[in-house]
Amino acid sequence: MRRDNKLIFEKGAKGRVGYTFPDENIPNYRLEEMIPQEQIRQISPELPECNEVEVVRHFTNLSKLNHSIDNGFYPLGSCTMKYNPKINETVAMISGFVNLHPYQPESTYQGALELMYFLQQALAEISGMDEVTLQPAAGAHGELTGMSLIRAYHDDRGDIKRNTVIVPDSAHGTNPATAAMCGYKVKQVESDEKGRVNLQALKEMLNEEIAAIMLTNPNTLGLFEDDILEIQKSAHENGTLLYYDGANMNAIMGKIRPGDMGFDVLHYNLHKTFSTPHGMGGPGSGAVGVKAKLAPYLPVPHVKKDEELYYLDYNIPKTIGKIKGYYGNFNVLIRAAAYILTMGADGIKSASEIAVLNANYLRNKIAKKFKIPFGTKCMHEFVADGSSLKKYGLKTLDFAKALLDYGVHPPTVYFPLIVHEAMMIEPTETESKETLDHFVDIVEKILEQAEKEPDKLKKAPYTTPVRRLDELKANKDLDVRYTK
Amino acid sequence: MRRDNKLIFEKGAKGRVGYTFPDENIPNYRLEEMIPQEQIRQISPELPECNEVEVVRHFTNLSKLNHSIDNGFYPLGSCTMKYNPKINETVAMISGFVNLHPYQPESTYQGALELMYFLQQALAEISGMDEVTLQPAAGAHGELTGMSLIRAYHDDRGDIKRNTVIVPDSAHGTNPATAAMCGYKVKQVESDEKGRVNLQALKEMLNEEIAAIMLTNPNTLGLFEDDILEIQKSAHENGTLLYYDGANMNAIMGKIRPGDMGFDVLHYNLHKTFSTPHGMGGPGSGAVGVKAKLAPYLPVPHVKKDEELYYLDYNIPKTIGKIKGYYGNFNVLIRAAAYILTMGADGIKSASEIAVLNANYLRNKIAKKFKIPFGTKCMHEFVADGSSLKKYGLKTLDFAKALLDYGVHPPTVYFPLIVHEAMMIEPTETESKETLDHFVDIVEKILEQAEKEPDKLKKAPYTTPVRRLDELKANKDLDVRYTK
Amino acid sequence: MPKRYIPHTDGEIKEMLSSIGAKSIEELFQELPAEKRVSQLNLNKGLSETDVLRKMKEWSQRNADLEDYSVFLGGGIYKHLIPQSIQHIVERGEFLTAYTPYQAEVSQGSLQMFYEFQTMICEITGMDVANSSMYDGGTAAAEAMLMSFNIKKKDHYLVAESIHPEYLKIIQTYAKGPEIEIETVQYSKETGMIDLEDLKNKIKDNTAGFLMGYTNFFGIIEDVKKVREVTKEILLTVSCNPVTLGVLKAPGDYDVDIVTGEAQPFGGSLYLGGMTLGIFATKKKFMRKMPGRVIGKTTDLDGNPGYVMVLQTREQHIRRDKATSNICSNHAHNALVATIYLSLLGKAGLREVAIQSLKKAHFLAERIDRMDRYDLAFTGPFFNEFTIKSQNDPKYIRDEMIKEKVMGPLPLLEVTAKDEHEKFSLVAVTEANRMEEIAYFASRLEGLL
Amino acid sequence: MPKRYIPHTDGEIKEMLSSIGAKSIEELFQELPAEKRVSQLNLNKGLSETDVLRKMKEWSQRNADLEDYSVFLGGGIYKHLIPQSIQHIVERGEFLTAYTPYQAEVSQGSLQMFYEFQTMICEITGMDVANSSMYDGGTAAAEAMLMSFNIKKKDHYLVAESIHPEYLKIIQTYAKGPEIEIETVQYSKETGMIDLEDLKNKIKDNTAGFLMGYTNFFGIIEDVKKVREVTKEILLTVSCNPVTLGVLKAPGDYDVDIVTGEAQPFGGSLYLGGMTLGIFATKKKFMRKMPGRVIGKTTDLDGNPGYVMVLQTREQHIRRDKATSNICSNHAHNALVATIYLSLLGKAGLREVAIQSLKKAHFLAERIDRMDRYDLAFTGPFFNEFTIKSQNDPKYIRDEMIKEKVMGPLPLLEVTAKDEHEKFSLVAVTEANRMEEIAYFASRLEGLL
Ligand SMILES: Cc1ncc(COP(=O)(O)O)c(C=O)c1O
Ligand SMILES: Cc1ncc(COP(=O)(O)O)c(C=O)c1O
Repeated sequence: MRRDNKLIFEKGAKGRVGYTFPDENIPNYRLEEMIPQEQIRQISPELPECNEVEVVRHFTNLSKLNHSIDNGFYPLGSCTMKYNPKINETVAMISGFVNLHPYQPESTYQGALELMYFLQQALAEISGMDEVTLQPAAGAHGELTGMSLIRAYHDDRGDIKRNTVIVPDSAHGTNPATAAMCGYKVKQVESDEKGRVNLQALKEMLNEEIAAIMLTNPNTLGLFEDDILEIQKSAHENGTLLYYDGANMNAIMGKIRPGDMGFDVLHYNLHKTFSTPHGMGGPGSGAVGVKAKLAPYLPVPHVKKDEELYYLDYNIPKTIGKIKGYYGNFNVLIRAAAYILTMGADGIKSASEIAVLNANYLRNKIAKKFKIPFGTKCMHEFVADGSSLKKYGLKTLDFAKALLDYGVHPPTVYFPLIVHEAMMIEPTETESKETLDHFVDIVEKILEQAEKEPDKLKKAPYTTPVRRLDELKANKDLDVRYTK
Repeated sequence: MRRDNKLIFEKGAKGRVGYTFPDENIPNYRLEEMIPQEQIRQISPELPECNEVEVVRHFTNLSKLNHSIDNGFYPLGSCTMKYNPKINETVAMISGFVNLHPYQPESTYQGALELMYFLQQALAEISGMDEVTLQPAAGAHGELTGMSLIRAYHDDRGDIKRNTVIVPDSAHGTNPATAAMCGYKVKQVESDEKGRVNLQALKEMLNEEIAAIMLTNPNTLGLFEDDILEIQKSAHENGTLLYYDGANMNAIMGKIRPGDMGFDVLHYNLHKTFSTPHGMGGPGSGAVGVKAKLAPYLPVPHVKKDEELYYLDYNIPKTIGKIKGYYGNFNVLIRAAAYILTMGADGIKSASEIAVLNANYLRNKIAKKFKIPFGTKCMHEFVADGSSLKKYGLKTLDFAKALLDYGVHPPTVYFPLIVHEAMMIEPTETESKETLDHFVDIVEKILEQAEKEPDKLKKAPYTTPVRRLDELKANKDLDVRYTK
Repeated sequence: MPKRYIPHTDGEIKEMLSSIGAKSIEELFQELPAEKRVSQLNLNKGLSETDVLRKMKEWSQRNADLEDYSVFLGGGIYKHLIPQSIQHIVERGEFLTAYTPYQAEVSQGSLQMFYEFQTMICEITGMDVANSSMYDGGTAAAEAMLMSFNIKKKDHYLVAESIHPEYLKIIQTYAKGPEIEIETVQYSKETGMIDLEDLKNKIKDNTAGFLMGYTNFFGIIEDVKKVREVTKEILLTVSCNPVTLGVLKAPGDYDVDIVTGEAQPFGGSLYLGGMTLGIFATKKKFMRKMPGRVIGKTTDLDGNPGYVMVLQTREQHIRRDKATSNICSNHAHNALVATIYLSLLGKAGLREVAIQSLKKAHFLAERIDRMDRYDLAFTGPFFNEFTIKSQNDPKYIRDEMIKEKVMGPLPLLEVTAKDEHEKFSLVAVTEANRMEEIAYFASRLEGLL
Repeated sequence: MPKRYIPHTDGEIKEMLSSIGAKSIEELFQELPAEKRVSQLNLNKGLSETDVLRKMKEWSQRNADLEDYSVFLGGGIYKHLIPQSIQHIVERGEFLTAYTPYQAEVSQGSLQMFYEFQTMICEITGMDVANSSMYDGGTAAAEAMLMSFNIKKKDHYLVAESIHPEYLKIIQTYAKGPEIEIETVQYSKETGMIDLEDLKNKIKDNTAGFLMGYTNFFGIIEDVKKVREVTKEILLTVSCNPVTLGVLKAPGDYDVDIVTGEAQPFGGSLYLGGMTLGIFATKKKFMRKMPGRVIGKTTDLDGNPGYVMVLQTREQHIRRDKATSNICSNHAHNALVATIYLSLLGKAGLREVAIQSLKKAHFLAERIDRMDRYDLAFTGPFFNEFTIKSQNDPKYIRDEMIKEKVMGPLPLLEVTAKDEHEKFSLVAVTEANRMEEIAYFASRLEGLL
């Protein structure tokens, strides 16, 4: 069917609206009586003029152009695109959660506070940390919070020489970006031939300037940093704190806890591990967990319990301050709490077990098609090297685009940077064996096609709502807003 | 993207489920202790074995194969495919409406009864009838109810010779089918050259055997039966009752009332005129309105008000009995009530006015492309004659299928039967002028194509989820259920 | 004019009128007889969204929301556990705002789903073919009666007195037009089961068929085998609560001719009995006599599989007064709900619902039967609903229970209007009743005066 | 194992293990140090859907649901009327369960929507470019501060003391790492507006910029023109409640450099302040210094229009420690809500919301000002929120109001923690406050001791 390419601004007609307000007797003040004449807007913003059916159709039809978990497989590595249970949507719409104002007195939302308290406790238990704050809005924001805590800790101890943070070369971009935002210099430690942090190199880098090491374990290659205990020992002996990027927590829940591995602070991605929907990019939640030694610096307010009453504790003298308005993305927190209630201790553990099982199963099959640079097993994800496509004149990008024609979302591509032509594949535990087998079939088909008609693949996809898009042009002739 | 053609039965795997029940200590009776051994089922029905994500994906993806009002224009004549407001969905999901059992005492659902009472009153007012029952499940079911009332009326008066019902040749199939179901012989009255009931012919058919005349006004050609007052006079003088098929009420609300035109009984289609969603074919509601003389025969129970209390009246001695279990499609009634509350007296009237305006606007444009057999104006819909396509070797069906490639649902085709190659077009009031103009453009394009490449059109559609389907084969090699 | 639903601006209206060549909208209504025109409807003023919500909330708050009650009411409509995902899927506009799949090429979502639904109903009932839905259990039963009449061309029809009383009344209404004589067959006051002797005696030369409940209205599991033995010459229709067929032998196994039923328990909400789903299944040989829409599989021009409506020549839009039924719109969306429900629960789930309901009902029945002031009213085997006889007034029991946020049992008299049921109450139990609710119900019952 | 989310049957697990060549799942975790393994998490047992719903309902019922209250609380989060259709669209799986549009060809729904959102934000703020969302108004302001620092390479930054106190605290947190000195600029105790003299005096050579509210936290409409005049050498950021821009002159008209704001009022629900939407807009020349994701229009291989993420070289995944910000996930779904809201309300609607809120607030303020025991705290012009000074204790007022199902006003001290605000309350009014609520509020206030 012909696609309607129109923007919402190109629809509707002058004078149309899609709402009705109550019919009321509102005092008939003139604007000039209320606000200074010169501050009255003369030209109204050019917003759409549509009625309800036009708006519903526009966005319904737009939605159909998206691939999503509800449509099919989405093995986007590092993003843990697991199924987002529908009951979580139901509970997030309960009026007694939706209609709460952040400044109504605490006594009038004890239930909401208890939910948050429950979530803090559960997250702390899962990660082996002592305290949790639910305020950060996303993973990167959790990193910012965590790194600010580390800075506060060192500063508080007068340990002010520490101006550098070490991140592995395989780290996610938010890690170095966050460290820099917190005013740290960033030093990169290389990976060894096993795809792990080069322990020796790391040890040599450690000195009195190193404030922290940011790691994720398993790392972004999906490999468990098996030197972790030694890393933590060296770090701690050096007065360096260990930060855990919880993006990969889906690999280890119920099996091992970052806190027990010696991490001092971590962020969770509730929108990954705890199944809250990604919503095209957010909102998520980057809750942060800390060991007791960092608790004195937690952002305010912190949800606490005092006998029977829950309350927001602002009395944290050494707090890093506030990191976000109010108390975190509450609508995300509700969903995460529902997920934990549903899964329970055993379910949480199963999730990680099956996530790892799925990844290894797929790894094993994909390894017959692509080089997988490191190791023979993996945790919850693995990274393949698409360089072999070069012999057909193709790249990982072409391969990814070809997948689109099969209704599958491609893996994360070109990350981590240490693998050439990287394809980072994370199936998650909610995908069935058939889905994985089907994916392998597709990979085979595409590889056959790559051999036979590589030129065709260079122009994939063919059957998506649009064909391959010109990013160069987009960046050259920047057009970032509509004008009539 | 490749479409996944699998049935839900072909998905999943042995042992999978998509639900969890509470963990309870349920007494461990053996089946044989509870039911006779020989009545225990030995082979479980072959139902799917899927988990939640598979089911969500299956049905989400199925839904995308449908055209619906939320996707675009749907000018399916006689069906009044107007926009279904979203707020009606919200209110239909209010727990205090959803969770009511039909056998809980009336005192515990006074609000629901008041809603129904409100709806009865409003519908009676809109149609000019004295009483309304909300029980019938659909239009045809309303007809059955209405015709049963007519039968009861005549019988009660001992007027038992009346064994025949007159319907126009343009009538909807449910009219004669219903009359037959009620044990009546059906006589067809022809239409005159103006597309109206042939008054003379009708008068000649009237005799003491004629129980009723079933009409819709405007009729299925979208033309107002302008002899209606004379028809009613003749009918009533003959002791014949007049039935009004309310499928076309969207043409006349707030302008003229069937009751005032002399109709004795009618059904409403709440799923047409009152905007409740069609749900792929139902549930709808075919509420029935009657003049006082037919009220003694209404089905039980009937919602009544007694001082402050609402109640279900079962004490209707001459009732035709029950027509459906319990009290009608309550979830549909809620939506219709919300619609009437929203529209109010003026809005209801505007709906009809604009519906008629849209139809005439479109009629005027389409008349330049196709023959429109009767009249020069229309009410809420009109019927075009596709015979002119014959010169290209094409039929109305081909034209309809071609529309699908433009994302528009075709009109009702081959009905009413009195127009050759009929295309019955009902735009409804919720469609904008642009939509109508766009439709006209499409019609022009297809006609151009019909001239240039008629063979291509014979095989339309090309871009729908499936191509033209083989109905002959479907009816020959009947396959109406899946078997492994 | 509620502008959020009607897009037309004044300017557009003018433009359109001039395109038509009319001076005013009023002109378009000229043919309407002036003397009968209505000037102003006596209705409410149009309300904003907020005010509609407010009004609706007000109404809803004057209802006892059974979400907050233990429910032991049944009688054809049952409270089961409903997986939450269903609601989120069925609300999709493509399901909600499409109509009957007249244009198959853009209705494959609906059509494939109906085909799946038909398959599930066939599987569950053990029959050859099923249609894609009827209004409800009662009208489905009435259509079965008409179908029997049409097949046999005989105008006497038997109905078990133990069928749902509302179904019987609907059948009687439907029988009036075609002048079919409806006669009821007694049940044994002891077992609650069909009196086979009475049935045998009432079968006459002009008897077209017999309709029975399985289970019946008292919750009793009828002996279909024996009934079939004495009804060989006539058409046997079984009206069922399909949930029970998760454990009970399929009617098809007894060679019955038609199966109808109320499938609200398949994921449907209570809605005051207003979210019903009639099912209808029969033998292949009767397929062309079946009412309602049927979907069949075929192929498209490219040879790909697809689905269309079949056997339309039975239907009113083609066959008109010779149609098998006048049904047009059906309960399609409720069929979608059931299809998703059965997909989620699946093979194991349907069985579990049935078994849990069964066990919990039997647990409660046993406890009640042991009480001094209460007895089971019948000795026949029952499924998840049973009738008790009390010394006190069933209405009193019901009203006392409501005070405890317990809804039910049902005073039988209120539905059957039979004096002999004055002291009878109907108790329904499903998997949705928690064990602690059941225990509480029992102890409250025991404590009542 | 919660089977409804994890599809694997035992058989499949075995098959998969054998395909991998592992004996058990445990074997896959061998590399985890044994001495640190956790044996059993101390968490709840997994719950059924029913039990999850029950628990959640229980929690929700221990909250005062503001759906049933008149709300006069603001302070950055406002209760507005929300068209019902929004919820039905945004819950569609394709919007809810997609992620960042990394693969543009299957993300055109998201991408086109973001492009529309960016356009709307540009239109409303009067700026050249906007990104596709930030977390909230506070973090957006903090990012503006960092951006000013990065552009100007100066480490002194001024913030109006009258800004939202929480925003100030967030800015201070964000300033610690890069060691930016945050200094506040006083407001006039009389007008509630920025003290221009103080501002002038505090601008130093190393001052990068100044951040102000428009309106400010007290509800006062600042005189941006005058501020701009004295801040010509530094970067001026205006943090706004974008609803006010339906009537107030766009910040772009004052030539400000950056506009940030909290767009929860654009269709967002209250959610305890947890459904926020940060907006961020700037001048074209600063575009490459802007944080966050930006969508641009382009064409595909066939020449058809399409949308992609642009300017990614600013972002962390490419630029790493040199990125303009570390932001990755943003508040995309809340941007969808706002985009639909603004589409439904449109040009006329946004203006109407602003005007109604304005008028109702002024009506109430006038009434209160006439009361003996209450005065407006400031003389500056205000929009839909204003500060009153009472003789009685603001907390007492608030608590008394709650008894009447009225939530608000806000005791200012609770948020600013400034003693001078001990008798101050912040009153917010929007179009959602019905005239009768407003009258009731006024009369209750007057009646309080
Ligand atoms: C390893 C890793 N760290 C951090 C992040 C940042 O998380 P967020 O996008 O929620 O800010 C991501 C997510 O993309 C990630 O994959
Ligand atoms: C004119 C007319 N009458 C009756 C009906 C029957 O209504 P329903 O499908 O609700 O039974 C229809 C609907 O298709 C119709 O168009």
